[in-house]
Order: sequence, then C-alpha cells, then structure tokens
Amino acid sequence: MIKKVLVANRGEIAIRVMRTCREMGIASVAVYSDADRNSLHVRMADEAYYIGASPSAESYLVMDKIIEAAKVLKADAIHPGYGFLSENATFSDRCKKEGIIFIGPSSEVIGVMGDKISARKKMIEAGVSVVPGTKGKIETDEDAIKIIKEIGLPVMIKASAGGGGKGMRLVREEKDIISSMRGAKSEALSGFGDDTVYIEKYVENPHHIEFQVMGDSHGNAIHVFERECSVQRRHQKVIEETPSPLMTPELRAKMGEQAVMAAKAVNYVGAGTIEFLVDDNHNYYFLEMNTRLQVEHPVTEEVTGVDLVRLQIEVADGKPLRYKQEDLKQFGHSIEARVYAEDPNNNFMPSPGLVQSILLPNGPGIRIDGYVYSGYTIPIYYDPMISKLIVWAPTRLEAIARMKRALSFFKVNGVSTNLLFLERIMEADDFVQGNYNTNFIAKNEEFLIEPNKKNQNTEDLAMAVAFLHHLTKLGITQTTSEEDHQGFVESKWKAFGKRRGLYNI
Amino acid sequence: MIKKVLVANRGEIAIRVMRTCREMGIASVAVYSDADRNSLHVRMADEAYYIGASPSAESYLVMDKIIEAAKVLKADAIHPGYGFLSENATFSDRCKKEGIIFIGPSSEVIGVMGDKISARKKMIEAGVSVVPGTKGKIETDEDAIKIIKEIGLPVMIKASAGGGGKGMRLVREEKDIISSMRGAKSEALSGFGDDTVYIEKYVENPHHIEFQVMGDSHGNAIHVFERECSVQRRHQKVIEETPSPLMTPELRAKMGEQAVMAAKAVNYVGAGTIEFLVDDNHNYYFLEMNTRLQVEHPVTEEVTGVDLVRLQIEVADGKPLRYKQEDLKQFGHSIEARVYAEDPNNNFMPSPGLVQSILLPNGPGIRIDGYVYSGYTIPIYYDPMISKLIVWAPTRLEAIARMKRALSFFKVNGVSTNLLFLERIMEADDFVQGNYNTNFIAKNEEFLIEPNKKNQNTEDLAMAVAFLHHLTKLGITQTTSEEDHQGFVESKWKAFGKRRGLYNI
Amino acid sequence: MKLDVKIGERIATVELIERSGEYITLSVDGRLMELDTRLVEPNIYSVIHDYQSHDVLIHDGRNFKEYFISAMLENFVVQIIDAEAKYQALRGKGFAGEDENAISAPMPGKVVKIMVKVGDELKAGDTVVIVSAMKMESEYKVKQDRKVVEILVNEGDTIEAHQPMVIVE
Amino acid sequence: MKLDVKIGERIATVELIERSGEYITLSVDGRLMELDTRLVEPNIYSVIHDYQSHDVLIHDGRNFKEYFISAMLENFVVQIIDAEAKYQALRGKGFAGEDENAISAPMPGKVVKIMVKVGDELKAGDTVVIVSAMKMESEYKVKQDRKVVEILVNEGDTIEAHQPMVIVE
Repeated sequence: MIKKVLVANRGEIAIRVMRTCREMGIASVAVYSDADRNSLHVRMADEAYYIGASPSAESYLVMDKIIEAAKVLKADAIHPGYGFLSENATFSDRCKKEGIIFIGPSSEVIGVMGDKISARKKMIEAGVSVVPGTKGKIETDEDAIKIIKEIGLPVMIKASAGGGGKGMRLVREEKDIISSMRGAKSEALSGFGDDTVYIEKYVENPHHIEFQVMGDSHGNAIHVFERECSVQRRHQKVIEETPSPLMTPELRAKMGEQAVMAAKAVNYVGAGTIEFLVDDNHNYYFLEMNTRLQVEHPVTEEVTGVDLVRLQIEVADGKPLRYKQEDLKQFGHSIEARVYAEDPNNNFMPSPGLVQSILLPNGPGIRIDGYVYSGYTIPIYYDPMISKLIVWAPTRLEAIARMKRALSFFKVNGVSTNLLFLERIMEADDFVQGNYNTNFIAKNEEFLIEPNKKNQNTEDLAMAVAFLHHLTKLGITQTTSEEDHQGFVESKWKAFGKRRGLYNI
Repeated sequence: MIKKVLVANRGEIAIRVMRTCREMGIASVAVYSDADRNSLHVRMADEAYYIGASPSAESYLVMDKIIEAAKVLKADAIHPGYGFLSENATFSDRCKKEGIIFIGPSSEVIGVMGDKISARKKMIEAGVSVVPGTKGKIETDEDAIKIIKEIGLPVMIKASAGGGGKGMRLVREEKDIISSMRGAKSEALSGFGDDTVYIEKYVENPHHIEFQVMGDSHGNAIHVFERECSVQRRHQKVIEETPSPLMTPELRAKMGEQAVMAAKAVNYVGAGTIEFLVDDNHNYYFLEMNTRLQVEHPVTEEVTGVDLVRLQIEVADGKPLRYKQEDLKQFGHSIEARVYAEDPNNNFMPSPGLVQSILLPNGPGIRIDGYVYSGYTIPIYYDPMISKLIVWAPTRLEAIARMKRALSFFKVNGVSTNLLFLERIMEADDFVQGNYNTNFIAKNEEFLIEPNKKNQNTEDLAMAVAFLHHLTKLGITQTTSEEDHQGFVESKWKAFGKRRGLYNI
Repeated sequence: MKLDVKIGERIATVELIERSGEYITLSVDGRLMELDTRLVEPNIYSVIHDYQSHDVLIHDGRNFKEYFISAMLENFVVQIIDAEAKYQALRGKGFAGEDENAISAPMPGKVVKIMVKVGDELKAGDTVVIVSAMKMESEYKVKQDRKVVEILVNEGDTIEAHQPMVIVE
Repeated sequence: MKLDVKIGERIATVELIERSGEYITLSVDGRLMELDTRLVEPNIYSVIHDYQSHDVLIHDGRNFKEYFISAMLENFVVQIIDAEAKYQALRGKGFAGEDENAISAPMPGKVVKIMVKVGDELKAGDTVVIVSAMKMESEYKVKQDRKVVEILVNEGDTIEAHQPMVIVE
C-alpha cells in the first residue's frame, strides 16, 4: 500500500503529481536543488529533501541522492515525472533493489522500448505497423534498387551507425538511387568508420499522433485515445490537441488496437505513449514508445475525465486498472499550449528571471498546470516551460476560441514569454482548419513570428505610456491627487478647449 | 445580431460574462464606480465607462447611468449578471424601450415570477407542486382545525401581510392550533394592521434543490438538471453541488419535468432557476424562481459541458436553443465553494482590504471564477464573495478530495477568508456521507468553526515564526549569507551539540 | 535573544540560538528547532523543519506586538511579550498592550453612525460607533463603564483596519 | 514637458499637456490623447483611452532610455530620445545610447566559455563568450572588427540580464 510518494522532479510536473497524491491521501516528498529552495513544488509538498547543487547533473539526476531522500523519509514509491530519471532503466532497477516502488515500467521494458532499434524489432514481432524498410546490410547497388522498388519511393537511406543527420540521403527519384547510396556510404564511413546502411520508407510531412496506453500487473492494457502533436518547433512540441482533426472513428479503432497490442507485447505496467507517424492517406507507422507520463497528458484527461497520475499510482500499487476499454469515451475537445519563458522575436532565446506578478486566465473550461507564482525567480538551470494552458470546450472551434481568450488574459509580468506566438498559432488558417502536419510551424513561420496587424493607435498608446513611465522614473510626477472624477473631467475639458484652439491656429 | 454587450455588474460575474463574450467574438463593455477603477472586470473589458460613486445605489443600481453607457458606446445588449438590476422588471422594460436587448426575461415574466404570491398562483395553474396550504382567509378556529387536519401537521400559520418573521407560528401539535391562530392574528394585527392569516405545510429541515432551466423565443424549454444548495449559513449559500446526493433518476425526471412546465407556463426566455424544497421522503415543493443566472451555475456547466452564458446570449439574440433535452447528460460530479473575504472566527465579519498576493490551486478538475489579483484592494462597498472554487471529478468522493486539495493550496495573502471553514465542511461526516439538509451548518457549527486538531508542533512553529518575524521588524537580523547548504549543516550541528550538552545538564 | 511568546493561554520562551542566513536554530520552551526559512512572498515564509515543508502566512495584528498566523490549516493569534508588556501585565492591564482605550474595527470600512459625544458617560454594552463594510453593519460597544474622551472620526469617513475611532477612559 | 519617442523607424514627439492625478492629457505627434492611467501591478498600467480599456505591461530595456511594452497582443521596443541621445545620433552612434562596446546577454545565465583574452584583435563575427540558460547555449559575437579591452566575468559566473561581460573597442 503506497502511503508516501517521493517525486523525483521539479516544476509543474512535480506539482501535478503532488496534487493527485494529496487527493489520494498520500503524503508527498519534494526533492530540491539549491536553485529550487523557493520553488512551488517544495512549498506544496508535505516534506522536502535537499539533494544538491543547481545543475541537474548534480541534483535531479543523481540517483544516490534521490534514493537517500526516499530512504531517510521512508517513501514507499518514487514518481519520476518526465525527463530527468523517468526513462532510465538503471534507476528503475535501482529502486527495485532498494525495495522502493518505481512508478513506471521495469528496467527490462524501459530497455527494450527505450532503444529505437530493439523497439522496432519488438513491434514487428507483435504485428504493429512500423515504417517499411530493411535493416539488413545493403551489399550492392542492384540490391538497393530492388529493395527500394519494393518499398516504393521516396525512401531514406540511413547509416546504421548514424546520428545527427549524417550518413542520411533522401531519395525521391529512381535515377538518384545509386549516387545517393554511394554518398550515404562514404559519409557513413568517414563519419562513423562503418559504411553499413539500411533503407526506410520516407514519410512526407507526417502527422505526429500518439496514443496513451495504460497497463496493469494483471495483464490488462487499454488505450485512452489519441493526441495530435504535430505543432512542433525543432522537434519540440508546442501545441497538442485531442481528438486529432485527422482522425476517423475507424482509424482510431485500428490505431488504438495496435497501441494496446504494443503495450501487451511487453507486458507494460503503467502509463506509456505509443507515437505514430501518420501520412495524409491515413497510413500509420510506429515511431517510438515513451515509457512515462507525457507533458501533454492533460488533454487526454480533459476529454475522458481520467486522472492518469491516479491510475499510475494505482497500478504501481498492484491494483487492477479501474477502467475497461469500453468504459472510456471521448467527450468534447481539448487543446494544450505550452507557455515558455522565451523570446520568439529574438530567436526564441530563453528568458529566466524574476516574475513580478502573474495573472492567470481561469474561468470555464480552463486548466492550468504551472509552477510560477508572483515574486518567483525562474532559475537559469532548467527547462524554459513555465506553464501548460489547457482548454476544454464542446467543439474544436470553441476550444480554439477559448484558447485565444485565455491567452489574451494570461499575463506574465517580468520575463518574455511565447504567449503571443501561441495566440498567432490559434489564428493561423491551417490550424483553424485542422489542416496541418509537422511542417506547420516552418510553413507558417512568417505569420507566426511577425504579427502584421501593427496598429497606429496601439503604437501611439505605447509611446504615451513609455513617456509617462520615463517621467515617473525621472521623478517628474505629481503625487496622486484625491480629486474626484467629475472635477477632473471638467478641468480636463477646459484645458482641452485651450489646446485645441492652439492647435487649430 | 449581438456584437457588443455591456455587463451591468462587477466582480467575478462581470468577468464570467466577458470571458464568454470574448470567445463568441463579441466586444464587452465594463461599467465602473469610483471604487472599481482598478478592478479586474475593467482591465479585462474591451471598453469601460464610469458610472458614479462607490456605493452601488449611486452607480451599479442607477438605470440612467447604465443606459447612458450602453448608448454612448453603442452596446447592442446588456447582461445584468446576478444581483444589482438583474431581477428588476423596470430595468428590463427600460432596456426594451431604449432598443437595447436585455439578456434576461421580459418585465412581465420578472413581474409574475419575482413576486412569491403571484408565482405560487401561476405555478398551481401550471400544475407544478407547491407547498400545500391555503391562501384564503381563515375565519374561524373550526375552519383552521379542519384545514390543518387536511394538510397534516406540522404547519406554519403566516400573516398574509407579514414579513420578517412576524405574525408567524409553527404548529407541531393539534392542541396548539387555537392558541397559535390567536397569537399569529394578534401579532399580525398589531404588526401590520391586518389580521389575515393563511396556512402552509411546514417542511422540516428541507433540502434546497434547484433546477436550471433555459428557454428560447421559439417556445423551447429544457432543464439542465439539479443543483443541491442546502449548505447555507443565514440563507446564504456556501457550498453547492451536482448531482444532489439525495437525487434518484426517477425523482430527477419528475422534478425536471415540473421545472420545464414552470418555465413553459410563463414562456420563459433565457436562463432561470426553479427552486424547490425537498423533504427526506422525496416530496418536493416549488419555492420560487430566480429569473437570472445563479452564482452557482458553474457546477451545472462542469457536469454537462454547457456554457450557460453562451446560451443566454444566443437565445437573447433570437436563436433557438442549441440543445434538446435528450442531448444533455450529467457526467461526473461537481462542487462549488464560495470564497468570502470574512473572518469565521470573528462572527464572519467582512474583511476587505489589500490582497498582497494570491496563489490559486489550479491543476486537474479545478475551475476558478474570481476577480482578485495580487496587489488588488478589495473595496468595502460590495459583496464579500471574492472567488468561486469549482471542482469536477468522476465521483462525489473524489470531488470532495479534490476540493480539499484545492482549498489547502489556495492562499489569499492579506485579508481573512473562510477557506478553513470551507475545508472543515469537506471534512464533516454529514457532508461526506451526503446526508445533509439546510440544517447542516447549524447542526455542525461547533465542528466547523473550532478546529479541534490544535497541534503542538504547529503551535511551536507559529511561535517561532512570529518570533523571527518580530526580530526582523525590529531590525535584529543578519543579512542573508551566501554560505552553502553543506557548510551550514555542519556548523549548525556543531552548535547543536553544544546546546544539547547544555540542556542535558 | 530571548522573548516570551503567547498563544491562547500558553506562554512559551523562544530563544534564538544560532542564525546563519536563512538557517536558524532556536528553542521553544527548551525544545530545539532547526528551521530553514525563506520569505517567498510578502508575509509568506516557506519553512522547512525536520524535513516538513510549511507555508506560513503572517500578518500584523491589532498592535505592534501581535501577529496573525496561518499554517497547516490552523489559525493562530500570537503575542510577543517583552519587558514592557510584562510591566503592563503586572499593573493588571493584560498582555501585549491591548489598548482598551481606543475603539477600533478589525477591518476597513465606513463610519455609519457615531452614537456618542465627548464627555458622555457610557454603561458597559453601550454602542459607540456603527461601521459598515461589504453590506454588513457592525456595532462597536464598550465592555465596561467608560467616559468618552475624544472622537477621532466623522460619520461618512472611510477608516483603515485597527484605526482608533473613539478614545474612552 | 516634451520628448521624442522612437518605435521602429518612427520618431514621434510626445508632449505632456495636463496632468491631474491619474488623468493625463498629452499629444503624440500633435494627436491629443486623454488617458486615465493606473499602475495596478508593478509595471502594469491599466489605461482607459477614449473608453477603450488596455492593460499595458512595461519593462526596462537594455539601457536607461529603452522600454519593452506589451499591449493589445502587440510587443513594442520604445526608445526615449532626449538631448543627449540626439547628440550621440549626430555623432553617428545611433539613438538611445546603444552601447556596442559592452558585450552582454539579454537574459540571466551562466558564462560557459570566454573565447577571448584582453588585447585580442577580433574579426567581425568572432564569438566572444558563450552563455548558457535553460539548457540552451548562446554565442555572443562582435558585429565588426574589434579589440578586447577588458573582461569583466569569469567562466562559471552567473550573470544578470544586460550585465556587461566583455568590453571591446
């Protein structure tokens, strides 16, 4: 029986986990680095344990420290959140050895699914659709041509030992096969000392769609529908939504079934995500599995009413899943926007620092998972994501309208944020029409970054306020008079009359 | 077509309306008194109009000022919120004459339903169950005994001209009928110069359950299920929830049908609420109708996904209701807690003033409809309700746990609030078991006001912090040293050893 | 540094033993406590004590030596008892300088009515002023027989919390 | 009181005409504006202008005369151009005292690497320092040929936003 959970994380996800712990009557333990003593996850926890210096390599990533905290404070279980140690097989194993429940899968499962090659193999065995291709070494140009003709163009030739884009060639036309093979091989040889290459189908501007899965230790596994995560900037997700605008009930049923097959193939226990690439023709391919809670899990919770963290803790505690597949329904539409402390007008440069005040939008259909409070200094050491703004509404268009409303009432006073950038995404035609894939931000970059609605009135207002603020800073100001409104209006209009006279000369 | 709405209100409800306006692409106009220039509803509105001095009788209740604002700023419609002019038949009429859409019923409907006697009559005609009794004058003691025997004891003898509790007698036993009749009559005569009395069935410790209704101008009316509002202090609601713990599907169907009959009987257009008294045996009686949006409308929105303000605006604009009765379902459970700036330990004395900072709970299943921001001064002129905390969860017990979690993370820094009182309600056995009626707060007062869990550790901590804060105020403090944690721990333990030695002598 | 501190009927001696920046060692009635305290917001301390994390809100009370504290879903009224307060207590005036001579309200509001004039002899329970805040009127009375010495506000004035309105003796 | 104010390529003259508490009349390039301005939170003004309600956020920019403003879903960089700034501009140094001599970062961070030493002759585009913040490293370069005069930080230092790190000439 889990009675105390140590949350081996910080920021919004640590708080997210603690909220559910509190609701379940479970005590929570925060761990914190030097930079995080004043962080909200420490203030909100029942107990707190210091684990080292600010850089995460010296605190949040130090297994010994985390285990020490759990032992000293007698935590029954550790929730790793996302990032940090959440997909670390060694850590999962270490917890097991120390007699602490790791709220996540076993080291074996993390091992198999964490490595893309072995995951791909496992999925093929389980009958899950993966990107067509070969992993056998291609010996001759003739073999290459034969295989590529089977797979169909376009294809990607990839160095087996490759990484970072090196030793890769995209082939769109048959005539380029031989030159591309040679290019990839020679680059692979000079780059990695190994000219082994393999061939994969190239998925053109794919949709990135993932399925939430949950498994328990009694052999049950379910999926909790899809999330559309195609709005990405440099492989960083910015906006997620569910249901996916691309989805049909048939496709959902098929992909959901495959996601459950994937989870069952590894006897998955806990929350996981099966990521798929989907093309415009509804062909889908297993991409990878994330063996942890995702940043974007709230949109799933909003449309189903499921508390995924509660399920994680329940199944980690050996309980069977409280839902069967047929219990779950999608209701309405949910969108999540990730609020980053960064400056979109300055190459998305991070913007840590003092938040003098923060005003949250709130109201109907709004959920905020964040960790910044008025007076908090966002540290320079960690991720720039400071808040997730999640909306729910009966329909997709109403959810977009609600997100725009919420973004316009969201004020972070002190650091730069991407709030205007997010607001522009909600106004982009491609997004509104639900007609987008992973190419969306690149395609719409100009529209998203340079608002073209420069307004003379607003500009005049900005000038006026800067002028007044500057005078105040210089000390050129009267003290606030207690004059009433009516008196002001009269004197003001008198002065106005005079000035207008002057200007009319 | 409504394109601009003036919100003739302030505080959370003004903001609530503006949020939906923004989502519908409708511009919003705030009105404000002297005390409200810095209020959030003014900051969030598209336009703002000054309407007078701080007391509401000189601003929010001055019809001429509101109409002037609407005319100057060319608002198509006025949303009255609740309170102020929301149930004022004259104002509804005035709007109509000025060619402005009043978002609420016509003056005729407000007139009929606003008066309890005429509403009772109208409901009897429509076949709605009202509290059994007579309104005919009771001439003789014999008539009284006869009628009371028909109705059944206990009954209430009420002066027809009465009010404020005068000329009322509760009769529990037959032997008291004659003396009570005489007492009531003589009190009525001396109090109001009219000894007419009538007799009503006395509903013992009733449940206060209301049904949300919506009607459009095309003759459609629906109900949006019930709200349980029995947690009241001096007739002021404190906690509301839906579904009601008392409700059964059969009772809901019957009462819902009666609520729709009531709305149809007056051709109701807009949002309204039919309030019922319900006894423990599931007998229910029409009590009154509120011809406006209720404070507690969010719990209905949470379990149905319906935006009631959007529906109000749509039907005021002449559109048919977007939902049919069979489209609506209740999903999960929702509870609302009203956060007041008041001091429960000091006879619930109001506590206006500067809010230095406010930390909202947020996270899954939390909705906050409030208007206070960090640095805002709550004015002395208006209602002490500063925020509504609404939770949703799959089940009632999970909703209670969530409410407790949210209350414990809700911090209003600067004024007294009833947050601890609300938290105690969530811990009261009667509430947890769903076994309560309007007598709940009186019955549990001791438990609710005097937390009996005084903890020595917390008391010591409070003493220590007061001591340190006092030293700081006196200037007895070192500046913060940049000493690292490890160094501190060592020096601290060295000192400790010494002190412990001393104490052990 | 040592002071007596009072909550309800309990009076405890609090002593500062060592202070190193935000790390503080003190004793409450001889019980040692090591605290890590940070002022994270105005009037809000985050306190870690024996690994327990507490958010403690503290506000000034009705006088210089009184504080209102909220912690762990409990409210406390804390009084600091220094040499001066002890002297007052010996003279039978109670602790913490409770100034019964000034009639004041605990919250801001508006003076609705002043029921007395200078020189009036009041009986215990007589109403002195009526203050309105947030649609609720509160009467402020004398708890024993008193004489009105000075009236510091006018009807219609808005007042701050704890602002003296009427002085009695 | 009159000052020139610059946004992008536009320079406008702003003149204070009358100020009565929070009610202010001024002109921007001769266009009269009556504003009701309140500082509702630190650095946030609520401005009512011609019945329009605006929440305006203002923060200090990279120097004393620069401000960053957000209003109505637009961002502005505003520079105040006073007599001194005009003199600098005449000397070809651009407006608002942009001090190209100090290499600084727009956000707080940690100095990862200093690529130069005092006396180095740098070519346009050479990297001077690398600063890390929030898992992202940024390189700060010189835009034209320069010489390193002074180095004000060490590797590993945490720096404030706009803090000069290296002085070049």
